[in-house]
Amino acid sequence: MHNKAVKEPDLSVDLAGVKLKNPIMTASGTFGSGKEYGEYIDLNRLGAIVVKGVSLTPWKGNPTPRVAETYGGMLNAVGLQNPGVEAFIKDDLPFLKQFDTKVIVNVSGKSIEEYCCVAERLADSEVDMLELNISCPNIKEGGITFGIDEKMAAAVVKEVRKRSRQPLMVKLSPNVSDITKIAKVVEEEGADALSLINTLLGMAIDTKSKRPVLGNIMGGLSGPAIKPVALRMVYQVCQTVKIPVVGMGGIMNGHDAAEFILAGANAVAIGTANFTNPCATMDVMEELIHYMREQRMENLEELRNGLII
Amino acid sequence: MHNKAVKEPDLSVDLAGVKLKNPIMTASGTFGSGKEYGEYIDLNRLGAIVVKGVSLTPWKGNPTPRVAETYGGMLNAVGLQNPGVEAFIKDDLPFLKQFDTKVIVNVSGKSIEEYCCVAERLADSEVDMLELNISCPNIKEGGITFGIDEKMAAAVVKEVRKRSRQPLMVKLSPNVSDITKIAKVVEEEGADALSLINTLLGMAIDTKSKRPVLGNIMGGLSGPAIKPVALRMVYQVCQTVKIPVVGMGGIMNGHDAAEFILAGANAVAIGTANFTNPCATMDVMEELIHYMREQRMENLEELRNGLII
Amino acid sequence: MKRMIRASIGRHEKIGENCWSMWLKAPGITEDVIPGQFAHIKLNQGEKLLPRPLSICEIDRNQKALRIVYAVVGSGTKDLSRMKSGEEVTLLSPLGNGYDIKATAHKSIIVGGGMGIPPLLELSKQIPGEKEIYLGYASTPFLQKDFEKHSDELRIATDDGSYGYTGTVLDAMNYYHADGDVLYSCGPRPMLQKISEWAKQKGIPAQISLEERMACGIGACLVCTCKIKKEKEEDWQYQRVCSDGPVFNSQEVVWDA
Amino acid sequence: MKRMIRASIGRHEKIGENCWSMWLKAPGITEDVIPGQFAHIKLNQGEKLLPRPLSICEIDRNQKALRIVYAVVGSGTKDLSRMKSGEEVTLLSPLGNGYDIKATAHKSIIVGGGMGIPPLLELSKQIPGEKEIYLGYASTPFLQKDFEKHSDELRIATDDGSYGYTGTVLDAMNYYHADGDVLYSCGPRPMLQKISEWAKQKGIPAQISLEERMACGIGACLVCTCKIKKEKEEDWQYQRVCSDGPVFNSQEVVWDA
Ligand SMILES: Cc1cc2nc3c(=O)[nH]c(=O)nc-3n(C[C@H](O)[C@H](O)[C@H](O)COP(=O)(O)OP(=O)(O)OC[C@H]3O[C@@H](n4cnc5c(N)ncnc54)[C@H](O)[C@@H]3O)c2cc1C
Ligand SMILES: Cc1cc2nc3c(=O)[nH]c(=O)nc-3n(C[C@H](O)[C@H](O)[C@H](O)COP(=O)(O)OP(=O)(O)OC[C@H]3O[C@@H](n4cnc5c(N)ncnc54)[C@H](O)[C@@H]3O)c2cc1C
Ligand SMILES: Cc1cc2nc3c(=O)[nH]c(=O)nc-3n(C[C@H](O)[C@H](O)[C@H](O)COP(=O)(O)O)c2cc1C
Ligand SMILES: Cc1cc2nc3c(=O)[nH]c(=O)nc-3n(C[C@H](O)[C@H](O)[C@H](O)COP(=O)(O)O)c2cc1C
Ligand code: FES
Ligand code: FES
Repeated sequence: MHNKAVKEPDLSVDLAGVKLKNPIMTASGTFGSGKEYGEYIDLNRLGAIVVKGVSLTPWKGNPTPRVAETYGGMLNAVGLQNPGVEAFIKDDLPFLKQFDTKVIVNVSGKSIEEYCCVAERLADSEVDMLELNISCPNIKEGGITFGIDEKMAAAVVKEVRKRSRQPLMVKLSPNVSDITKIAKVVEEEGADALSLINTLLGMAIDTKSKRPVLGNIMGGLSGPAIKPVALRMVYQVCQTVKIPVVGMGGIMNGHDAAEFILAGANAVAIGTANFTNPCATMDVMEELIHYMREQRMENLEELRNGLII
Repeated sequence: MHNKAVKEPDLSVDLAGVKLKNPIMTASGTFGSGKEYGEYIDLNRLGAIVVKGVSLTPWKGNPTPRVAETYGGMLNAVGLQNPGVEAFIKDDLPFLKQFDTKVIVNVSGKSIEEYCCVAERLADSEVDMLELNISCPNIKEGGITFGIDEKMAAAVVKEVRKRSRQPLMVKLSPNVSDITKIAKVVEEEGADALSLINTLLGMAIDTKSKRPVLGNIMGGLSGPAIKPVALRMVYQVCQTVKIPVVGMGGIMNGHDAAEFILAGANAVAIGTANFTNPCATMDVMEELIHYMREQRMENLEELRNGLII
Repeated sequence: MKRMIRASIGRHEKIGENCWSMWLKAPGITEDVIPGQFAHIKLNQGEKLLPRPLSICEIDRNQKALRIVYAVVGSGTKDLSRMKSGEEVTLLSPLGNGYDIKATAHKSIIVGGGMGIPPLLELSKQIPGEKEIYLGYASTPFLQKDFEKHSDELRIATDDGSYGYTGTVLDAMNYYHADGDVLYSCGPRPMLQKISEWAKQKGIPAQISLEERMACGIGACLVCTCKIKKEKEEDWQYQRVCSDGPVFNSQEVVWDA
Repeated sequence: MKRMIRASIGRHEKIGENCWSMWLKAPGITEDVIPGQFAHIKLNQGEKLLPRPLSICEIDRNQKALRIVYAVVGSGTKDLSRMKSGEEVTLLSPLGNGYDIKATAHKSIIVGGGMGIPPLLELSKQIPGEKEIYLGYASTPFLQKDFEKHSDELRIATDDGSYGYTGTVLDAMNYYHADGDVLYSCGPRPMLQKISEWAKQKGIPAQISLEERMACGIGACLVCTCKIKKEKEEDWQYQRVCSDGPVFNSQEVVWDA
């Protein structure tokens, strides 16, 4: 059966009007603004590049150490260090627009107004989509607080939706009792797509120094360790909302990506895997194509509707 | 420094009046009722044995498959299969009482009344402590629903506290937005101790069959993958409550145990590690003693107060 | 007695299409293995936490060694297949109940399918009396020579007809008019169900060995359950494949799930 | 150019108390390594996700091989120390900026401490002019013979006095009246801070190589930052040790964290 010739599956996907050539995206904060990975892979082959969190003014980020390796995962507490939206438009966007891929900007803020200002500043740029980061566990104000409180989530999405021109994707936090409630609220307030999951809040202690490993004490857990939680949440959310969903959390290979799409995701993002292997995005894509051919699936919708319960 | 003779550290700990000879306990549901592991280790050496969830009437549990291995962890969906409290008292308790260790019974129920009935039935037994399981993600009614809703948690703890004779430990769910809120409520309603974390709700899909791996679709994630989340929650809860805390979640070795105690836990429980190595509890204990000697710590309180922030 | 040991790998070779044979030095374990018992095997490297249950295929009491024969189906067995002679694995064994050998039986029928065939080898060696052995494979057989030594009649069936009888092992049993006083079987669940029905019709008591995903392997965690009938026919309870089984009386098994 | 390759291990030996030396075949990488650059090394087995940054200690352009010298401090380096010649690791290299060799300098001071010593070996080989080298160890020295070949003066200091000057490397520098036009250093942060102060007092420009925990190793994730002064003295910004560094002008580094 596997030997018969099968035509290349159609990987294209429409994400709230943004047409991706394939469902492989990068996870915000793990891919810089693409430049660094451009030395290892052909950026033209990505469905979309999601850049690191961009705020209105430059943010310095958290003290070091900002990373701790854990079993099957890692903790990070970068704290959204970034040079601000002006620098992004000036320094990074022109580079990104050289490539035949979609550019999605992860928008950060400490107040509703700050989120809105970034969205407005990007309104007449060549950015294809915004990803509203209401789920960063590494900053004190804003970030995750918007992501775990239904009322605050509703308020920020409503306002940013009004004031942004591009399709708006909202990135959900997994640190909640019931992610479907937040997803529903965010959909109702006009989000065009959802992405999940951001990192789980975690901690590590160095028994030698008897100190927390991270300068910030706590940080966000990512990597294959969190995949089962991420997959469960993507599955639950896809049962709940009608807007498209981008799934992520511990995707290391094509089978992991297929699991998320079977769970209902329209596209997937690769984060921590890039650190293990700078060509991870391309490897995931090739393995996904291989799997779809093996399964004789002709397009992504077939895979997305393929789960048997 | 490491060569000088150091006297054996004092590992004893008082857990809400229950005097354990050491802080090494077993995690409910992973150690049966002790019999099976008695072939590999000397049960007398354990601080306490926490037996699997016991309910009023026999429960059949969930359909198979009930287990799925994940990266650095495992999902289980046993669904609290157990022969009921009468069978426990008749068949398991006499065996357990042969050993010089404390016996803690994990109490399950689908309603407040059921929890209470189990607690009352155990009141005049030789059980040393009850662990109220309001955090099982694998049963439809009761279980986790009590553990993620502050009002329901308060109600069940209040009632069971009234009707149980033994010290009452309450086991918290990690599937919540803010674990300190539940911890506070549970403490206020009279819990004598807390244990955490239970498993994180997760899912896995078999890309070959395109079905969820677990018969129950979702299950509870345990093992080293969840350790950073568990440690963070134990740290947060220990900053919040005054009652003793038993920490668990992915403890595989003595350093892991030390991390939880540094985070504030009074004792620790070993779960998934037993499956990797049936002597895990003893190995953890020996490594913990070794670490404390290296650090020239004479007792557990020194370790528990040792975190430097 | 159940033990956990570090066992060093002896001869390790590929013996068929996707089929490996590995001998393990297992002093303290081989002494009292019952055919049908299994070993819980954990590699000492890699990220996996759970051991893998693999049947004991053969015992060499002189060499204090046991043999496993396995297929690569996932990452755990793949890692195992890469281990080299001289390296060590951790072994928890012997686990499970094993077959209850009916020493008084005049003639035994032994029926194996696919990767259920390995445990039947040691069984065939130890069963007294006449033995009629049916082995079913998808395609090319393995362990065939080993079985020949311990059988009175050995019938091979392959799905694709590449060897022996073309069809299922049950087809072959019917074709050759299989008969005996007792039946022992191990193989995929659908095959076991059909064998059980066949045995019931013929009135032959049958012992079958089930498979289920495991964690502890020793009866403590309750993840490996199967439905077993209680005394009253209508009701059933979950029993543990790892410790109440893997071998069950075929008439007690509830097949619906 | 930065590349990811599977590099096979050549000679791998213990060269001191808790100190290993490993040669790696790295065609395509050795061609343009600058001293002070590092390799991000990932084992192809085990559960670890993140590579480990290790300095390039020496290059053999003929053999297209590079050498790393490392201490076992945790589980990653422990696993590395168990790898055998002929096995492979994955290598991302050359990474980082490396030292900016001042070809016109008449005399260079090179100061290394502990596991900061390895990258200074290739540096010493490539620096033209006179070289005064100071190496500080906790106890028994390593790589001493290798450095002898490339130095005009080699001073060893050990904390416990087991070899050479008893005291810190800075004590030795003062004792021997270290002097030169430019200073290159690598070692533990407290040592680098003191060396920087020393160099500032003497008015000698100093390049120091910092360490920080890393993930990507190539500048994308921002976990490996250190505080670097901006043009206006009061303010600073986080820069990436992996790609803006690891070598920085000592006067730009903010030492408070
Ligand atoms: C009592 C018993 C005896 C067995 N004897 C043999 C034997 O002699 N030869 C042989 O080739 N196989 C045998 N199996 C099946 C063998 O255990 C699985 O093929 C093996 O565990 C697959 O591991 P993996 O990591 O390669 O597969 P993966 O699919 O990657 O494994 C994922 C998880 O599922 C479990 N799993 C997957 N398939 C099975 C299965 N069929 N049965 C139980 N658990 C499974 C694994 O143990 C692991 O926990 C036996 C199973 C049982 C229960
Ligand atoms: C640019 C650079 C060059 C280096 N060169 C050398 C060298 O030539 N020889 C040598 O012995 N060591 C060197 N180190 C330090 C080396 O990277 C660590 O000792 C090593 O990563 C420890 O890994 P582990 O798994 O054994 O320790 P663990 O403590 O178990 O590691 C846990 C995590 O912390 C990180 N980590 C721990 N210690 C350090 C450290 N000092 N610096 C950076 N990350 C750390 C690890 O990479 C890993 O991600 C260098 C570090 C950097 C940043
Ligand atoms: C170092 C690092 C930085 C991150 N920065 C951001 C960020 O700026 N904005 C954001 O929404 N998510 C950020 N994330 C979260 C990832 O985008 C992703 O949601 C998460 O890591 C889970 O995916 P993974 O397991 O594939 O890494 C960051 C993650 C890491 C590891
Ligand atoms: C197979 C299995 C069964 C479990 N059954 C119970 C249970 O009956 N009651 C309970 O409170 N927790 C139960 N748990 C949760 C564990 O007690 C523990 O909280 C969790 O596994 C985290 O610890 P670990 O990572 O060390 O396993 C179970 C866990 C596993 C893996
Ligand atoms: S595997 Fe744990 S009871 Fe069978
Ligand atoms: S390690 Fe990622 S930016 Fe330096």
